[in-house]
Amino acid sequence: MNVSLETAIDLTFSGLVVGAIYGLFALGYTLVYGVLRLINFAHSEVFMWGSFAAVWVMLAFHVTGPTGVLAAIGLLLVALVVAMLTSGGIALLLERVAYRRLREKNAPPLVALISAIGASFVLAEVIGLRDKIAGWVGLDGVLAPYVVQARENTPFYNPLPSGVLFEIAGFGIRSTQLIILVAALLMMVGLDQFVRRSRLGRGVRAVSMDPEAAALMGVNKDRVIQLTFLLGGLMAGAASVLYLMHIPVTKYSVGFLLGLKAFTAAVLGGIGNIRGALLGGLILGVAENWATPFFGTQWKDVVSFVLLIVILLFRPTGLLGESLGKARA
Amino acid sequence: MSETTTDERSARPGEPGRALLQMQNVTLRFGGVVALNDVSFEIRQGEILGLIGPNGAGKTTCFNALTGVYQPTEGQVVFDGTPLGRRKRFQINRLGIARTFQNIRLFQNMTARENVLVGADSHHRAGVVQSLFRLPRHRRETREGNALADELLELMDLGHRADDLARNLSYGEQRRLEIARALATKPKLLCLDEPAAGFNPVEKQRLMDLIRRVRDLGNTVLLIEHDMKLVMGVTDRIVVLEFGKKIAEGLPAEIRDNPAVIAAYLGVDDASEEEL
Amino acid sequence: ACGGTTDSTGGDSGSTEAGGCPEGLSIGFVGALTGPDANLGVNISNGAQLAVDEHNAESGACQVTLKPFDTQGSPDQATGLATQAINDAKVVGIVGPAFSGESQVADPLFNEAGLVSITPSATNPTLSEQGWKTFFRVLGNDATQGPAAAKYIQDTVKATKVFVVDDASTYGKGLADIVRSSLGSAKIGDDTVQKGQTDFSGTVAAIRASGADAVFFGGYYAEAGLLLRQMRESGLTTTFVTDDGAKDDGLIEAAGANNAEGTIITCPCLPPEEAEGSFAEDYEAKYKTAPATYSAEGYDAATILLKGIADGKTTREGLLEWTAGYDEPGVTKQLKFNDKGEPADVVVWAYKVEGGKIVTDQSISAS
Amino acid sequence: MSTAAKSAPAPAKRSLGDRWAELPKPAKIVVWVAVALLFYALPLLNPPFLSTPDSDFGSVMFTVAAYGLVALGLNIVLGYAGLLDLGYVGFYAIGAYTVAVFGSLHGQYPFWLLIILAVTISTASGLLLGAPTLRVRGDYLAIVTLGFGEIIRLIALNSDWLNGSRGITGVPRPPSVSLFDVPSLSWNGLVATVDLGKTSTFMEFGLLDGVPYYWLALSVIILILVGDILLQDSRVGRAWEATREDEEAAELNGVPTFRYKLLAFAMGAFIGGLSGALFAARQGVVNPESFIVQLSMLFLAAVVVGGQGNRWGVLVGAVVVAYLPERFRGVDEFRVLVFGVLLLLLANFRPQGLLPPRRARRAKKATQQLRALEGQEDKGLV
Amino acid sequence: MVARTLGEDQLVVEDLSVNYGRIEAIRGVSFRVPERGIATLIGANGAGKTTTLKTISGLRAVRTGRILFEGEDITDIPSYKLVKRGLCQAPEGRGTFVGMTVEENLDMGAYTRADRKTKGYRDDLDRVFSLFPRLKERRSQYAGTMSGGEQQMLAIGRALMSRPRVLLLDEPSMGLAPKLIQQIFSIIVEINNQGTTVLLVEQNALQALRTADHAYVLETGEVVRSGPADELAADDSIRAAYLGGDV
Ligand SMILES: Nc1ncnc2c1ncn2[C@@H]1O[C@H](COP(=O)(O)OP(=O)(O)OP(=O)(O)O)[C@@H](O)[C@H]1O
Ligand SMILES: Nc1ncnc2c1ncn2[C@@H]1O[C@H](COP(=O)(O)OP(=O)(O)OP(=O)(O)O)[C@@H](O)[C@H]1O
Ligand SMILES: CC(C)C[C@H](N)C(=O)O
Ligand SMILES: [Mg+2]
Ligand SMILES: [Mg+2]
Repeated sequence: MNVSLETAIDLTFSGLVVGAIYGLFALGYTLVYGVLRLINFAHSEVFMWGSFAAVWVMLAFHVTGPTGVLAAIGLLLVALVVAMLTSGGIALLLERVAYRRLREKNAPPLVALISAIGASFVLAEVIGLRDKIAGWVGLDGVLAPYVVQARENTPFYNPLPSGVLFEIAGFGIRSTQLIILVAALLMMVGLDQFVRRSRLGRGVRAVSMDPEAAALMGVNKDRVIQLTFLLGGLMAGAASVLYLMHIPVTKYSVGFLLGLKAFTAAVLGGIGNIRGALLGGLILGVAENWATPFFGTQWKDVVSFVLLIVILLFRPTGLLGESLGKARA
Repeated sequence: MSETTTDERSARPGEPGRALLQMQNVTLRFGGVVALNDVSFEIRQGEILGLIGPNGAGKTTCFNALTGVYQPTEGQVVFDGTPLGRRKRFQINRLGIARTFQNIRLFQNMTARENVLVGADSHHRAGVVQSLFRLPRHRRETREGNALADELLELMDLGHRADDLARNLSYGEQRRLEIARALATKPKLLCLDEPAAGFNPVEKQRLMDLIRRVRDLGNTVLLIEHDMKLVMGVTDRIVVLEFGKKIAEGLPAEIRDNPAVIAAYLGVDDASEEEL
Repeated sequence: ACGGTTDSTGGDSGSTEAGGCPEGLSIGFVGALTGPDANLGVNISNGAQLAVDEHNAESGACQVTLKPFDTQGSPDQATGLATQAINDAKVVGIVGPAFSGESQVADPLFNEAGLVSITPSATNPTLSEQGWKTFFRVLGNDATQGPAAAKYIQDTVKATKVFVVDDASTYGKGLADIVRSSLGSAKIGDDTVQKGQTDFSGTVAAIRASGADAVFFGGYYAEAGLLLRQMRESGLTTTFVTDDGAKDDGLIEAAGANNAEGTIITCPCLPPEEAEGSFAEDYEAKYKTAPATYSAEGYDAATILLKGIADGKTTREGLLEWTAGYDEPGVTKQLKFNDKGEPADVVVWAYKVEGGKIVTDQSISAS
Repeated sequence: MSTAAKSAPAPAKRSLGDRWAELPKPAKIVVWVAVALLFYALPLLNPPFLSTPDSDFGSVMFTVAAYGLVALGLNIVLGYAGLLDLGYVGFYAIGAYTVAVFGSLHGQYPFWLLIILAVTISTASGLLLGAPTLRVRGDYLAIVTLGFGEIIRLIALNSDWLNGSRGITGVPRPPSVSLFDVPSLSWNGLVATVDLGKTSTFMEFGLLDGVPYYWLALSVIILILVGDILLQDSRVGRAWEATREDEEAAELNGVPTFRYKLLAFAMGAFIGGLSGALFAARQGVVNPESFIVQLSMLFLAAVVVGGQGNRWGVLVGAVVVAYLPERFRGVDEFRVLVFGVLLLLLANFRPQGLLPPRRARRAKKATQQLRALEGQEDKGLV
Repeated sequence: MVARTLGEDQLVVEDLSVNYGRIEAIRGVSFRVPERGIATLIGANGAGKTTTLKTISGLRAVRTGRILFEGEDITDIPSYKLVKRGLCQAPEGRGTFVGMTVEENLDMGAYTRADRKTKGYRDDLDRVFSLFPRLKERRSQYAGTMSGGEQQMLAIGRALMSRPRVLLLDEPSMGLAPKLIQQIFSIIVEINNQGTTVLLVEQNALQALRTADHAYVLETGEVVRSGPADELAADDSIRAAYLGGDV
């Protein structure tokens, strides 16, 4: 297939937009993996809760379509904050319920994965059954707009009118997309700086390498772990709002597929590495888009998994993964 | 256990026994760090060779080079007449080199006996089919393996702990189990990396006896150790490394008085040595 | 209790009771009641329920319940549920399965069990070609809808460059392939997306690159709505034509009313307001909303079975025989099947989104 | 290997395990046979409470058995060799599709040949996947295998040759040899009556009756179990465990770890493929949607919840994962929620698994002996 | 060697018992370390020395007994807080952060210090580097690839970076070459002279007894002997059991 310059820009740019969201979402996997060496399977639900928080903010403000630009920015900021707090809170809850006890009991690592899978089912089902649950407490009437059609797609009304900002080679860059891309990049750079500047980054690495020695150096292990969950959650919340600006529906199972992508992105970039998550996300987003004209959309996931496997064969710890100095013989 | 003949094992200090292993101009670099620099020495059949030197001198690296963990950057290791070349680690083990580790590395969740059996299995052949149908070879090897394991556990004073998980053994027991496991692979050359680390003098004494016993059973031993009493007491010859280079080689008494070794390694005023 | 161990599965022991009215008799509804495309299933089930209620209200009627088997639209679920329905000897007939994909896996089982299944909505043409004795459908299939859609695109929309997208489902891909071949050289681009997919950036870019003046989407409303929305939001104004699987308000909701405006929808279904008799009013009275896609067909399918029961055909065999020989007017059309179980009377309609609602546009003549 | 029992002073209360170990061999065999027969008879006995009220008990039992088989296979990969495989469903799918493709869509091969084809192809795919990827480190292997599972599903879903999302119908059933009818029990409260109306025909593989399929699957399980027991207690089993414990140390003690990992992978694939083939034969249809990632997670849950490394444990785990949701179909919409809560609880309160592997139990036993040696009393705790 | 004036008891352990599950690792251990003093715990493998140190550092839960640090009860205070208070341990088996460079490891030692990137910090770093030149030479090598003895140096250096008032050392001489062992013991004396209290656990009992003021002998979890270090060093039964006797 011949790809014109305009199409190339289109594929690349919209790939970057999605990829930035993957990257932001992937931070939660990467951060938690960085400290606990565990795949936080329930992170996808952390994201999902954030998306619902954002949807409900718009419902609460009776938004049903584009509003004025200023109002829209205000509304989106409120949604962003609420979604981030919700996701952050869920992430902390998750750490408390699904991980802490296992950590204290030194359980085998895979058990934490199962615990997380269980938590992920619960978190997803609570949203999927929110109509029933509201019914039990007799709030289904009051909450009606928030709980209708619990299993179906729930629309998000983006208050921001979208329009073409400028054109590159005939392809119109639209405001929403640009906002998503810039916001995601900014947040990731911010997090990266925070982790680098604060002691957190060092604490995280120390805990993951030798928790006991880390404690002896004055690292508060529980605090470090909570903080990583919290940060991952906040970023997932932010990612969920950006996602909704791009694809304005969510549902109880929205996290699963996206989580799979985000996790793939994290591994691609080198799990445990913040910049790796960003790089992995962007590469994945772009690669997926470019798969469409050549193979058809149905093969894009195959393309991304094959890409991942090939990269891992040549760089076994991902693109930016640290080649851990292993304990020696 | 008894593959070597009596005359082979009778090689005594200073006697030119047959060379079992030769390090030939081995150089090993890690980026800028030269861990081994043109090192050559040989280990003779039936002797206990001590390998000493300051921290970071390249002793463990030497072990790694001759067990296939690392490939020499230059030079080669010749074992029993065959250059090791790019052989895999398990192949080198099967050629007859076994080792223990500076940090204990047992199969923690297997019993002591199973640990030894894994070693014994290295010269067994029974595969899936043999095992599934309990064919004669499987049965014979199981019998022999268990007998060998019992013998070695007994030798290492671990008979009573045979069915305990490795991780439940005490530190000293774990060190000895590592030796038993290595011996089970029926090595021609046994390499021990600081086997006495963390032992108190009494335990060190017992370890010395053990090492002698192992040698007397026909094994050749390469020993890294920082405890001079142990090294001087048990080795037949000593090779000294410093900064990746061989700086001395000789009988224990010669090494003890070698000024270069004293300067680099033993220290001028070794009070504890005097006193003991 | 009653009937002792009539639990036998084939229905043979029940035949002795022909004419009687076994307690707990039911007909099953197999289709999505929850899940991404649930609206479609719910509409049908509502139609069938109305028929059941009306039947039960007749004096002296043999009481029948409508037993739901919620497939969530997934063929994978359908196998187990079909087996469950078959195992339940009280179930003497099936309305459904609603979707083509689930029909594909459930119908062979019904066929083996001799359990009659009348689908009010599954439109994949191959369904009637498998030699299943128990398969019936009360609407035209995609072998007529596909060419009709192509004709509408070329004659009415007057598009010459059409980009065809499908969702890889039995139904969506089946239909889209027919549209593709009917369009011939007017088809200038292709893509296949996946059910459950939400991000269509790649597809949108491909459509833009193709310079198409119309897009046909074969699939269900969940994906159709999102694809449409992303097309519009990226500035594409290409005419969007889609199918009965997308004929639901869910499409407008997912796409946004503005974005959906002007979308063309084809469907081998009768506009509910055209239904015979008081169906539309009765439906509205019961459910407080107007009948939607396939409600009337659901009503018709159930009615066939219920009339059989009223006639004393309370066994699976009896009902199967009854259905095969049925020939009476229903609310949507004259209900009569050929030997493959296809209806005699077939019309395809075009609908349009106008003012945030799906309104009837015109019927498309089959030829 | 009962030397431990000899040398240690007998603890005050002998555990069931100890007493079992002391039984003479013929007695053990009798018990084994009895237990096996009980399991064969289970769906006919239809025991109250155990039997599933909302779905056909025989069919449920078949599903449980299929999961049990899968769990045994995954246990070799994960429990013994320590390889985290998140794409195990891929092998299951390959087994199922092989039977469907060559038995219905593109061929009419006889059933038993299909089974052989299925395990051959799935084993080959295990080798093909493992050869390049088993060099990848632990956690990365997880995502690689996850990707593999997804790729298999996506190929099935999007390839016309495999009938795409339509799936394949008319998958051949095992050849029936209808010999005689076996009646089942019907319960009224706690009173059982023989129900002659509901019979299972001995080895008639029909559409409705799940019992013969269950018998077939159970027989396969028993075969695999025997193999599993023999293999684990052998050089091969030890090599797997050593590899899991410390790959480098194993290698330096003469274990060609890569070869053994590949072997474990291939055997896992073999069993997964076999289970998939049985599943396809039972369902009569295969569909890409039956092989979603979540199924891999369920398989994994079965192994971990049951007790990775313990074959009996993972079978129990399979029961938890496959049976409980069916047993409680009554709670319908809340099934997944309840299941999630259950996983959370099990993970948090039985982190070693329902039946921990012998290594954990052995450790406990050692602790007891130690205490006994120290002359302390053994309070509580079996 | 007891030329310094010892202060009040800075670290007091009273009747300490610790369990691993049901195994009692130590039973009723009591001892005290005065300010600016050096105390040593000696005993065979498994006697409970490491357990005692870990418990003081807050890594193990106490069954009975209490621990006082500068008069305050620190029994239930988690380890990360103790570092800030001036109690630091160089753990047995080194516990270096294998995936961090030498310099990052040293930096971890100063994790709780507020004065990073100041002169005081750099001075401390220089001091560690001058004590162990090898560390300076290899400042950007991954700790995990360092030799056993080099890692031991790193662990001690790292502990020094926290500027502890009380330093707990668990077998600091393990894996070190003879020359370096002497050096380590003189370093211990030196930092002690600079005012740091030291609690030393050693297999190398003779050296330990020579360095310390006071010694406690642990046997299967209990203190069986205690007294001034030089007295114990001269005691025949101690010599026989722990110093290698008459070899
Ligand atoms: N993978 C590696 N990368 C970089 N440097 C390395 C690596 N492995 C070893 N070295 C360096 O090579 C040198 C030799 O190390 P080796 O472990 O052989 O010392 P050693 O003689 O065993 O010392 P010790 O007595 O302390 O155990 C050390 O300086 C070490 O830091
Ligand atoms: N994690 C653990 N789990 C169970 N028991 C343990 C654990 N750690 C230590 N023990 C036991 O506690 C006792 C004391 O061990 P500890 O490590 O304190 O001894 P130590 O005096 O430091 O010995 P070493 O000289 O070998 O370092 C020993 O019996 C040991 O087996
Ligand atoms: C309910 C309908 C939209 C179903 C669709 N016609 C199908 O064949 O699957
Ligand atoms: Mg070394
Ligand atoms: Mg210790």
